[in-house]
Amino acid sequence: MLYREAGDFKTSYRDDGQTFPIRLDRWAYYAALVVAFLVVPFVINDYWANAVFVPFLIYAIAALGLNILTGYAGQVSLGTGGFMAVGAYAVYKLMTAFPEISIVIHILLAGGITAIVGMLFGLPSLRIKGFYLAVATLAAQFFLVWLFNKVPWFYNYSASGQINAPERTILGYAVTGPATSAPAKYLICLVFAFVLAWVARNLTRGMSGRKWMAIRDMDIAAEIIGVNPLTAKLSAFAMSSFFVGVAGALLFAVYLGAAEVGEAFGINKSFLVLFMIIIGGLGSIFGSFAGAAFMVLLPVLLKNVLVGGLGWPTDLAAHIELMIVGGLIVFFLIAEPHGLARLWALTKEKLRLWPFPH
Amino acid sequence: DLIVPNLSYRTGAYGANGTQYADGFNDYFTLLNERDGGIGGEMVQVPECETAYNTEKGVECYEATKDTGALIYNPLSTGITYQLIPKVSVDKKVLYTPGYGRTSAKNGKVFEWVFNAPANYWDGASVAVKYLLDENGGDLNGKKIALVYHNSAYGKEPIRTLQGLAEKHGFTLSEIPIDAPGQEQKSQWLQIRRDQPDYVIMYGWGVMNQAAIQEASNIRFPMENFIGIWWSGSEVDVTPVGAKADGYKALTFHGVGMDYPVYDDLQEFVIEPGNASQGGEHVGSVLYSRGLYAALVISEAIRKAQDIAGASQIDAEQLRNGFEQLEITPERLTELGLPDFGPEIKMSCDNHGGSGMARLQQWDAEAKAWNLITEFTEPDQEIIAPLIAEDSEAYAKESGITPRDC
Amino acid sequence: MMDQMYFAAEVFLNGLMTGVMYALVALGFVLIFKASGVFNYAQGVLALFAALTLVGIQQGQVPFAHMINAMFGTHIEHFGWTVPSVLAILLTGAVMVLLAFLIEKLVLQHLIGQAPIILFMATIGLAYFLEGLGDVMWGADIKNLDVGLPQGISETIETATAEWFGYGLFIDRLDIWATLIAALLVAALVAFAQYTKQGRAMRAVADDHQAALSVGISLRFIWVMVWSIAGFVALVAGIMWGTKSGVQFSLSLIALKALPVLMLGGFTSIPGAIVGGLIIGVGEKLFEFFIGPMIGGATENWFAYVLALLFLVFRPQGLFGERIIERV
Amino acid sequence: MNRMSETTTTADGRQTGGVLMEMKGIILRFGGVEAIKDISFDIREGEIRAIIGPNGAGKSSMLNVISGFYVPQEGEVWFKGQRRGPMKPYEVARLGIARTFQNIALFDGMTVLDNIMTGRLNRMKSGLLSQALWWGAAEREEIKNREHVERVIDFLEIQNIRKTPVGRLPYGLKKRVELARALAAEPQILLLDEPMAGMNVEEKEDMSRFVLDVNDEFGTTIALIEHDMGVVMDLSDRVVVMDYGRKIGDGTPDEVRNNQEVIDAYLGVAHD
Amino acid sequence: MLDAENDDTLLEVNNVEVIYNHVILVLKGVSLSVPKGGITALLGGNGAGKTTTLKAISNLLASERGEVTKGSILYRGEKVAARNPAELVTKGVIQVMEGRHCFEHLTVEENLLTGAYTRRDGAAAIRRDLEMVYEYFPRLRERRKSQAGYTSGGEQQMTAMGRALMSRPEMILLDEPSMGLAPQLVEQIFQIVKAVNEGEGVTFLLAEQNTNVALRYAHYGYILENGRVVMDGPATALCENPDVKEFYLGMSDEGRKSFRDVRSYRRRKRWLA
Ligand SMILES: Nc1ncnc2c1ncn2[C@@H]1O[C@H](COP(=O)(O)OP(=O)(O)OP(=O)(O)O)[C@@H](O)[C@H]1O
Ligand SMILES: Nc1ncnc2c1ncn2[C@@H]1O[C@H](COP(=O)(O)OP(=O)(O)OP(=O)(O)O)[C@@H](O)[C@H]1O
Ligand SMILES: [Mg+2]
Ligand SMILES: [Mg+2]
Repeated sequence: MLYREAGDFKTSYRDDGQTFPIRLDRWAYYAALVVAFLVVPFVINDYWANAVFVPFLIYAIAALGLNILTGYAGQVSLGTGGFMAVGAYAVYKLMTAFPEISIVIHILLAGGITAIVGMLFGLPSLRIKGFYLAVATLAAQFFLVWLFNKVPWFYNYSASGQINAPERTILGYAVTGPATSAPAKYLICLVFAFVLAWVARNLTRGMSGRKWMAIRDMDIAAEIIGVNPLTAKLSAFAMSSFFVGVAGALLFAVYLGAAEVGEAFGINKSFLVLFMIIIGGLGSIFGSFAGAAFMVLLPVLLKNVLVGGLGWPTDLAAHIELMIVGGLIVFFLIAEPHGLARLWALTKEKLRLWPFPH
Repeated sequence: DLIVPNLSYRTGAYGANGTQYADGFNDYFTLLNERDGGIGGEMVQVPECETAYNTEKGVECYEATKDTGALIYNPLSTGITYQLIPKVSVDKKVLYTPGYGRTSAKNGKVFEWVFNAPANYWDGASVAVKYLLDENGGDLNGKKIALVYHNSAYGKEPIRTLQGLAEKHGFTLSEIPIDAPGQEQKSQWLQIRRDQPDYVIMYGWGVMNQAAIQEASNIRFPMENFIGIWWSGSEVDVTPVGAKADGYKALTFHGVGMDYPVYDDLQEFVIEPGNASQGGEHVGSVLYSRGLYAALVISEAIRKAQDIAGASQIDAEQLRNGFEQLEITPERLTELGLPDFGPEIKMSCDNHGGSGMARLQQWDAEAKAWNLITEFTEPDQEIIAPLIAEDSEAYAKESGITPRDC
Repeated sequence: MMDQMYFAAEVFLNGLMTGVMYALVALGFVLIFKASGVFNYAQGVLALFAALTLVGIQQGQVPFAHMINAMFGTHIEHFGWTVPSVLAILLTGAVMVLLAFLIEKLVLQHLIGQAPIILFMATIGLAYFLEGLGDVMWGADIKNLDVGLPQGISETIETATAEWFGYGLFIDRLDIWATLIAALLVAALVAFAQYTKQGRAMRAVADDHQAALSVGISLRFIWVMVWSIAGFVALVAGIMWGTKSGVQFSLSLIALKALPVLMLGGFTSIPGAIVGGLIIGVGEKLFEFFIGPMIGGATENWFAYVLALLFLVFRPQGLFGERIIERV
Repeated sequence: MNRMSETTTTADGRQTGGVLMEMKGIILRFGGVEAIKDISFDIREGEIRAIIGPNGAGKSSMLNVISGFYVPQEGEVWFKGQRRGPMKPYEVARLGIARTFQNIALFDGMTVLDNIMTGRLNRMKSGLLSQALWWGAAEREEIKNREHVERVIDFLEIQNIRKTPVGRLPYGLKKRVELARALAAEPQILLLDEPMAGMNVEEKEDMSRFVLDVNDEFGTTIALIEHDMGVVMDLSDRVVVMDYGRKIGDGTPDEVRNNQEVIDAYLGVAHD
Repeated sequence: MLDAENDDTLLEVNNVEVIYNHVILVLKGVSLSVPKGGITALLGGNGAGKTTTLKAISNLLASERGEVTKGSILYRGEKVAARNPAELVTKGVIQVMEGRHCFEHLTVEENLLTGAYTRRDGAAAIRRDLEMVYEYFPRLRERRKSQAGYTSGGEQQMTAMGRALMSRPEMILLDEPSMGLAPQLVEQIFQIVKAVNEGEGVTFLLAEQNTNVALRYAHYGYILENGRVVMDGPATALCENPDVKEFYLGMSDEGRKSFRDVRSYRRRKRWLA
């Protein structure tokens, strides 16, 4: 009787709409929050922050964003890298143009700007569907990268086209720039990730989420029962891009500190984030986090095992790492095409039935 | 022990190039360890970490190694360098980026922890133009020079220098960017075929180099008039093109080939006992030599630091002092078994970039060898110095750094 | 004025030929998409893998030499023989068939009936795997590929055109070969898909896996067959591109140049791949040549995509793609 | 417009209202195929109007024309005495026209509850921002609509599958969920495309009961396509018969049943 | 009728259990046997497990993440689990799937031709059978050049049926053949089934909701509820059974009731919990 919903009755629709209807889940969630906010910041060091936690949180935000678009609204996008670049360059321009305004506002504005750009590139989705759309979003990816590379205004005319994040503080603590401490970096990303996950959850459990999913599952039927495809798709693009833009802003300002568009926001980024949501689970908030964790941790882990543990030459390790990552992706897809989130749900379903097999 | 991490890349689009460099870097330290028992009695450890030329992996490598007592980083990537510049000033690590990275880091007043001797991108551009001036009896008026560049931070570096030089010497400059990876350059080379520039200067990396040299030969552009920066001048760039690459020129800031006494030692202490990095496949190649040269400069700086500190075990701050007072004279090079291998280096608190001297080499396709064709040449500091001052000041302002007094 | 015209003509012709080179890669995509609805992202890596294998066999490299050396401290590299090109190509073809078989057995078979995006993802996983495998097997250094295809300016054409127009046109001999081979391939593949029983079965499989199974079409056979053909097409593309710019990692990135071609021609149309390739090739070259210099150049990466996008807005299934069936 | 206010007495003595919807001279072509050839008929307020005909006659296409998914090449659709201009399907839905589909068109990835909730989408107005924040207006609205949906769920007796993803449901239940989704919209006209296909008699009886109750209780006008003649004849007030895109009969079940052309084209034998 | 132990049993399903997704138990021990040359009907309400049973037989469950966890299915004494679906077709078992599953992008005629994929008896024979199918379904002849995706529901059903006939099977598994067909056609389809059964000796196992028609044409029937066989017997006997009459044929003692007169929802009586 460890994991049961029996006896866990809901007496109001409000309770029924809860995010974690099962008590045990709820407790686990609160426990995770306590650890994330009150324990980790005190023990984190530079390595853990920079190699694991900060990228994990930032990518989780990007994955949430892409999941809204792809997982919920069914519009496959390979332009994530380009949209992250929009966020990064927007925050850079804002930071350097209005140094006195809080960085938090800049990051949110950067998200907003990305949302507008995202909507613009989302327009073709009204005509173009499926893989055609996916490939079409690559147009956004390549065009945006080219634009930021080409127009010197975006990088404040620096000689090499690189952008550098100047130091900005919140409550006196540096959150960008070289002097940022590991806990500060971690906390700002955590707060953004937490709030945005909550927003994503709200959006997807309400009517906008249903409209998105309806469009995803059967767009024609959705339109016939009253979903306006224009607003549904564009709102998905806007919301998704907002998240992705915030992630891009954080990636540049908080995590990397300096960036060059082709390198930091190239097409590989787009694929990476897509991987995260598919491995994690399309249309799942938890999946976005799980996928981000998987894709951030796996290479680090493999590298440590292969090079650190087994002492293989780095190049061999790197090649084998590629093979293992590729193999694992395939393996997970075969084991559960709906991702880690579904795997987790199934495990719980089995637990619920335990000890009976069915 | 002294810890000198090797942030290398042996995979991905630039893996073929990165591998050779990393091998040279490793082997030189192995040589010092095996032959001399390290530097000043301290063994050198060179933990390697794969970056795949990717900034995020580079950062991860940096973070993974920095708390193990690492002294110095040499990531062989302009992107990663930009990433690390702000970090090293906080973590107090030395960043050494010979021939790449941020050019204005030459200004030691602003970039306390970064060194890029003996030469940087702008020096390279200037030396190339100087060479062309020499070829043309000191006059480039009315000549047309095309710059074919990797469309990234790295490739864009020489543009301003060349623009300045164009103004000064009266040649016209056309800029032709090529997006990574750059296998397909037909339209760019058709443009060159149409415009018929007198010379082409190239700032490329990876497959872009070969493709460009191939296309140049396709349109029968005279190879003698085609000059690459040092990152466009290794064997892997020319061999795929075969005989038609004969005569192609490239800059370099170190010697080539294996005609140096140090190779006897390498043979004896490293290669034969089977200690060579990854089987010693690339010994003696251009990029191998460059990795070796970087290791040499670092080891000399360590020696200097040990001298100053009076101890064999040093920290990064002491190493920085070592770098700032580093002097590598031709005599010293000869002592090290590498006579005339690199230019004389003399650094100071405000000059972290050395003299900027470089020379030219030319490819002999039949012999499959690079031959040096000029002596070390000084760049035109008149053009470069103000640019460096301007760019480093802009950085200082943007990042709120107060330049040191030197 | 006249000169401008000749330049334009030259760029146009070269654009056409580059387009053919793109189309060679795109063809592989089309085949697999047509036969299984799988958007095979690994096609580029397949080309790389094929080219690596070809060079490896040709030069008598020991596969996995580096790994073996690292593990056992040995120093093996080469068998010490070289294999003639034709034989090497045949052997590589066999390797590609084997690969197709393994892919079906280990991957596709377990993903029957899954959503297209899942299959797409699986092919990306596959791409990673093959990329790593290629490196481990044959090493990551740059290799020369030479199967005797000529390269460089075609002097016959140059002198002839110089005589006729007073301006010698530049045409690469490799491109001429590529065009010939591509024409042959396309003709053969079109005939296959349209007029044979297996071709029809292949299209049936693309529509509905379950139904195909239920009428007795062996997905397994169709897939192995199609992946083998795609592997062969990849080999051809790999030979062409490898001859052009060496065999190394970047070869796999030409997949990115093939995508807009696909999109424009239609994912399901073999002639579409060629026509799309030609349009993209010419479009991007002309744009880079005439407009590029005005806006800073390096437009080719995005221009192809934007061009394809514009086409799609008018024809969402590409020029020759099958109509997207929208019914309730 | 006088026909608007007209009331008629049906065969079994129930009252139906004036003309709610009228199709005039509809012609629909697909390339060369003429799927609907100049058809006119009307639907009165509160009636159950059946459309029958052999396979491929153009029945579903007619529903698609009504929902605005197919745009006829010629002809007019009148709704509540007004000519309907060119409209997108979602705009039509807003007029109060809901429907079910012949090849079930549920949203497979969503739960039964969410599917039915989508039926309410035109009645939920809170914007993206307030939904993002959830607490307050958005939650209140959600709960209010949820209550309505729960009534529909009760009505159709599908309480126990509320949280099941619809993809897993057997065919018959899917049909019921689809009906629930349409009902949740509280439509004025309900278009049902073969709601009872693939059901056994018992289930058909249940389904018939639902249809009748909706019609009785909420006064919803119903247009029904069905191949089960028993169901059609028993439930409908008036029947349109189509064949090859033409209208070959229109009238009460009894009239239709005895129409020789209908018997030849569709019924085969005179139906009991 | 023929009894199960008889040598003429073509298909035998023994105590089969099917689980979807590792957790959803759908068939809870179903046994049935299909005699050679007969028409056997599988009846039962929505979700009873008819489709699942048929898919288990033709080995199509794997692609739906379902699996047979218990029991065995023997076709001519040979385990079907060991054969892939394509091989089963070659051996003569073909399924017409529920919900038609036509190849949308192929034309109607191409759809029919894919049915002959496994045949080796030459183009002429295939042509002949194509004609035969067109004879059975004249409507298809008219639409032969249309993409199947654009044909009406009924036309797709005919295409699917025709496609199965094209493989010259020994046994056809028909999943709800009458669904969505006009009454005249329903009758016609069953007549075709009967004709094919009698003329060509093809064995049929059909899942049907339209109990009335099914029992008129079938020889033997199984009634499935909730993943279990709750009743079986010769068709004639089933027709007489009062429960069957009430629940599946909609007849009460007074004969068929009007659908309008069903005043209360029926609470379904269950044989088993
Ligand atoms: N892919 C699947 N995943 C999970 N559950 C499934 C799946 N397919 C069917 N089921 C479940 O199996 C049960 C039996 O379904 P099945 O389709 O076999 O019924 P049926 O008798 O054919 O019903 P109908 O007459 O409605 O077609 C149903 O409860 C259904 O929910
Ligand atoms: N989008 C379309 N494109 C081309 N033809 C179409 C399209 N939609 C329908 N048709 C054709 O129009 C005719 C009428 O189709 P419709 O679906 O309306 O028939 P139906 O009366 O509903 O038949 P059924 O009872 O079989 O469902 C059919 O012949 C069909 O092939
Ligand atoms: Mg219909
Ligand atoms: Mg069924």
